[in-house]
Amino acid sequence: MSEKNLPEQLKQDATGKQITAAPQSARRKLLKSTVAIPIIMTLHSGAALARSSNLTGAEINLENAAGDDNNVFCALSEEQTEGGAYDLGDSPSYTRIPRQTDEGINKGDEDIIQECTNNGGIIISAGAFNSIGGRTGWTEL
Amino acid sequence: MADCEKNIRAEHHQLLLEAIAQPADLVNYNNQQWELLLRLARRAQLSGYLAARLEKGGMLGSIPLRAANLLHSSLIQAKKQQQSVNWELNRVIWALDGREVPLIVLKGMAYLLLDLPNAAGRIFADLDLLVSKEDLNQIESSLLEKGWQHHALTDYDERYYREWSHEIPALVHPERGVEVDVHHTLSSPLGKLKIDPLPFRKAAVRVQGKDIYVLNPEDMLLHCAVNLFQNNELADDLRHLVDFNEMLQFFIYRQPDVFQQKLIERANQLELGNPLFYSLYFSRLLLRSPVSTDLEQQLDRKPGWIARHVMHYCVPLALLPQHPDQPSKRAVLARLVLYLRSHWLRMPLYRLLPHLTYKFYLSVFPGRSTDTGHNR
Amino acid sequence: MFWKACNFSSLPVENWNGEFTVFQPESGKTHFLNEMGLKILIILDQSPASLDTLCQKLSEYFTLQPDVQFPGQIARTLQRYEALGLIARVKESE
Amino acid sequence: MKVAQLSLNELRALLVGPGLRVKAGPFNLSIRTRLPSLIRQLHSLYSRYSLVEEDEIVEFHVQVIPRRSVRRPFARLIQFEVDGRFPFPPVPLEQALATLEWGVNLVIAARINHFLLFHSAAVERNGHVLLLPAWPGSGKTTLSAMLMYHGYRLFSDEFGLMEPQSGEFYPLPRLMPLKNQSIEVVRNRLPEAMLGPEIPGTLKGTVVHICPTQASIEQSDETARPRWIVFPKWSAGAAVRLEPLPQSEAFLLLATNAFNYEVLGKTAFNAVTNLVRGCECRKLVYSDFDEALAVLNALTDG
Repeated sequence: MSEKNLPEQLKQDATGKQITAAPQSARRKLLKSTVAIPIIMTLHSGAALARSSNLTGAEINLENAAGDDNNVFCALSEEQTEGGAYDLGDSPSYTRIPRQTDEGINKGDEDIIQECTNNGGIIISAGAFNSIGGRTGWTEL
Repeated sequence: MADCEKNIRAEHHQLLLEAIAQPADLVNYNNQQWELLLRLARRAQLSGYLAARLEKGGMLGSIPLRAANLLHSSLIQAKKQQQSVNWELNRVIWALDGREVPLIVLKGMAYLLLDLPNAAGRIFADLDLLVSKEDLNQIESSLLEKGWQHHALTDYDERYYREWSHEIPALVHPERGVEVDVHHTLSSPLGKLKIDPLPFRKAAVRVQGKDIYVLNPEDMLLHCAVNLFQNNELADDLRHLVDFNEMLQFFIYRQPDVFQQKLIERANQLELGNPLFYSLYFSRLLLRSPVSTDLEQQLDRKPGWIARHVMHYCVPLALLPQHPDQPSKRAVLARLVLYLRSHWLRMPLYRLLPHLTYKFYLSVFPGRSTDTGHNR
Repeated sequence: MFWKACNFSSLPVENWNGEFTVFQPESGKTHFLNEMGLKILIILDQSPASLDTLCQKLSEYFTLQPDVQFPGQIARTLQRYEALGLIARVKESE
Repeated sequence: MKVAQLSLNELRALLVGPGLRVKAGPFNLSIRTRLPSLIRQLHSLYSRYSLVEEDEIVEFHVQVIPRRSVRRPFARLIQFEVDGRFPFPPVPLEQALATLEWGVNLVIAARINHFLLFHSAAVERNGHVLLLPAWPGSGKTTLSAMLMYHGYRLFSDEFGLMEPQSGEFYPLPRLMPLKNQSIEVVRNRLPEAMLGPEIPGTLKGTVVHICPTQASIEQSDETARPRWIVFPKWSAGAAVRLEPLPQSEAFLLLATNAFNYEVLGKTAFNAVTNLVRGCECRKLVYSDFDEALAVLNALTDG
C-alpha cells in the first residue's frame, strides 16, 4: 500500500503526527484496517473536566483569571456554543497579556480584556485553566 | 527582636509551624486539628511536603483516613508534576542534541536532581534553566525546531520579553504543556538589586552522571533567599522559607565544619547579605532553625534597625497563610506593606511614585483605567 | 546511523487482540500502537538497526510487497518515536 | 441525622455560621452561604442527605457569597469560593445552586487522586456496577436519573469513583443537573422525583436539579465491583441497539475521559486495563428510554 492511496486522515497518522485519542470512528477504522504502516497514538487526558463542567465563560473579573504574577492568560477560543460557553477544543492555545504596560503601570481590567478579545481570545478562570492544563501545574485549587 | 513568639501567636499559624517542625507528632492530632491543618497546608502549598514526610516516616497509616487520603492525593499530584518536569528536562537535553550548551538547572528541578530533603512532595510546574546570554538564541532555536512553541505572542509580548526584560518568552511543547523558562540572569533586570550571574555560573557544579549543572550549595541557598526576600511580596510563601531551611540543614549536615562559613563568605563576596540575613532570621523565628545568631552577625551587609522591626512584624503575617474562615486585618495590612516594599525594591523611585499614584487613583475611580492606562 | 529502543523491555505492554497499549514510565504517557508499531520497538530492542535493516525485517515479518514509499514512512515514524523518547539514535550497531 | 430533621431556621444558622456539614458519598462537605434563596433551596433539595457526625474531618469547605461587579453595578451576582479561591467568575444570583453543585464537582475533580476518577455515570443492579461513561451526546444524566427510578441504585451521574488497587467503585450520589429538553422528559416520566427550581441562562442552558432517591443516598456507603461498561448514545428516532465494543476502544475512551488518568500514571494504566478486562463492554444507541431499559435489564439480569 502506498501513501498516495491512503485517506487523508491516515496519511497524517502515518507521518507520525500525534493524534489525540478521541471517540472517532475514523481513527478506529484506521487502527483496525491498517497493518501495512505503523500507527502510534499517545493518549491525552485531562480535557474531560473542561468539557464536563461549564467552567469557561467570557465574562470574568481578573482577580480569579488564570495567569501568573506578570501576565493574564488569554485562551484562543475555537467557537462559541449556543449556551454562550466557549469550546476551547482539546488543547487550546494561549497568549499572554501582561498585567502592566511597558512603563510598569498596572493596566485596567477593561484594557486587558479588550486586548485579549482583540486577539480573538477569552480570559478564562484559573479553575478552567487548571483543568484544561491537564492538571500538571499552573494554578492550584 | 526578643519577643519573637508574639507575632506568631495566632493558633492556626502555630498549628502549621508545629506540623512542619515536628511531623512525628502529627499522629497525635485530633480530627479538628487535622481539618484546619489540611486547609492551611493546601493554602501554603505544603500538603505534598507534609505528605512526603509522613510517608517517609511510615506514618500515613497512623493518621485519620480522611486526612491520609487528602495528603496521599496531594503527594500523587506532586509526584506527577515532578515526573513531568523531569521528563521535560530529558526532552530539552535531547533537543539540544549534543550541542555544547552548559545548562544550569534552577529551583525545583535542581532540588529534585540532588534529591534534597525539601524535594519530596514539592509542588512545582516549570523548568527553570540558567544559561549564558550568548547561548540563549541557540537554545531557543533548537527548541523551536523540535516542536516547542512560545505561548502565542502578541507584538506587545514579544517586545516586553526581548527588549524590556532581555529574556526569551517561556517555551512550551504543546503535547506536554510544561513551561520551560530559559534565563540568563538570576533576578529581574528591572530590580534595583543587580545580580551578576557570572560568578554563579562559574561556580556551578555538574550533576553526578549527567551532562547538566546546578548551582553550588551556597549559591543555591543565596538564590532561594534572593527570590524570597528580594523579588517578591512574600504572600503565602512559607514554602520557600521551608526550602531554604531544609537545604541549609542538609548542607550543614553534609559539611559540618565549613558550610556556614562558606555561606557567609559567599554572601559577602556577592553582596547578598540582606536576603541571607532575613532568610536565616525567619528560619530561626518560624521554623526553629538551630543555626546560631552569631552567623548573620558576620555579614557585611545587614538590614537597618527600623527595617528589621518592620519585617519582624510583617513577614510572618504575610508568609503564613490566613485562617481560612477568619481573615485578619492585620495580615492584610502587613501584606500591603510588603507589597509596597517589593515594588520599592524592583522599581526606581521615579517609576514607583507614578505607579503608586496611579494605583491609588484606580482604587478611588475604578474602571477609569482606560483614560490613563495605556499611553503613558 | 542506527536506532535503538530505550528500555523497551521494562515498559508494561498490554495486548488487545493485536492492538497494544504501552505505558512509558519516564514520561508517564500511555501509547496506543498497532502491531507494526509495536514490532518496530521489539526489533530495535533486540539490537540497534539502521533504517534499511529495519524496513527489511518489517517487510519479511509482515510479508509486504515492495513499496518505494515504505522507507520514508518508517523514517517518519522513527522520528516520531524519537521525539516521544521511545527510541534513540546510536552511532554504532552495538 | 438528616438535613430534613433541621428546621429552616436551624439550617440557616448552620449555613450562615459554622457551615452545614453534610456527607457526600465518601467525602464530607461544609457549605456556607447567607443567600436566603439558596438556603431555602438547600432546605428541600439537601433534605435527604445526612449530617456529618460530630468530630469527623470535612474535606471540602465551600461558600457561595454575594459579589459586586464594577462593570455591572446593579446586577445581583454571586460567586463560588473554596478555601479562599474563586474558580468561576461571578454569575447571577439565580444560578447560585447550579454554581455550588458544579463547584463541588470541580473541587473533587481537582483535588482527589486516591481514587481514579472516571467521567462517567454509574449505577448498580444485582450487586454490580454498570458504568455509563460520558461522551458527547450521551445524555448520561437523564439516563441515570431514569434508571434510578427503575430498579437501579444511583452511584453518580458524573463520577465513576474507583479505588485503583481493589477495583471497588464508590457511590457519590449528588444532585444531578438535567438540561434543556431532558427537563420536560423527566417531569413527565418521573412525577414523583424531587426537582429543584428552573435555572435559566447558565452556560449549559436551562438547568433543573434532580435529587437522588432516598435509597440511593442511604446506601452510599455500600461499594460494589464493576461488571458492565456501556457507552450510551442518544440519537433521535434510532431503534435501540446494544452492540459489543472492542476492549481496546473501551480502554481508550475510559482513559481519555478520566479526570486524573495521567496524574495516576502507571496505577491508572493497570487499573483501567484490569477494569476493561473484567467487564462486558457495549455500545448503546437509543432514542426511547423504555427500549433502552429493556436491553440494559437483559444485560444486567445475569
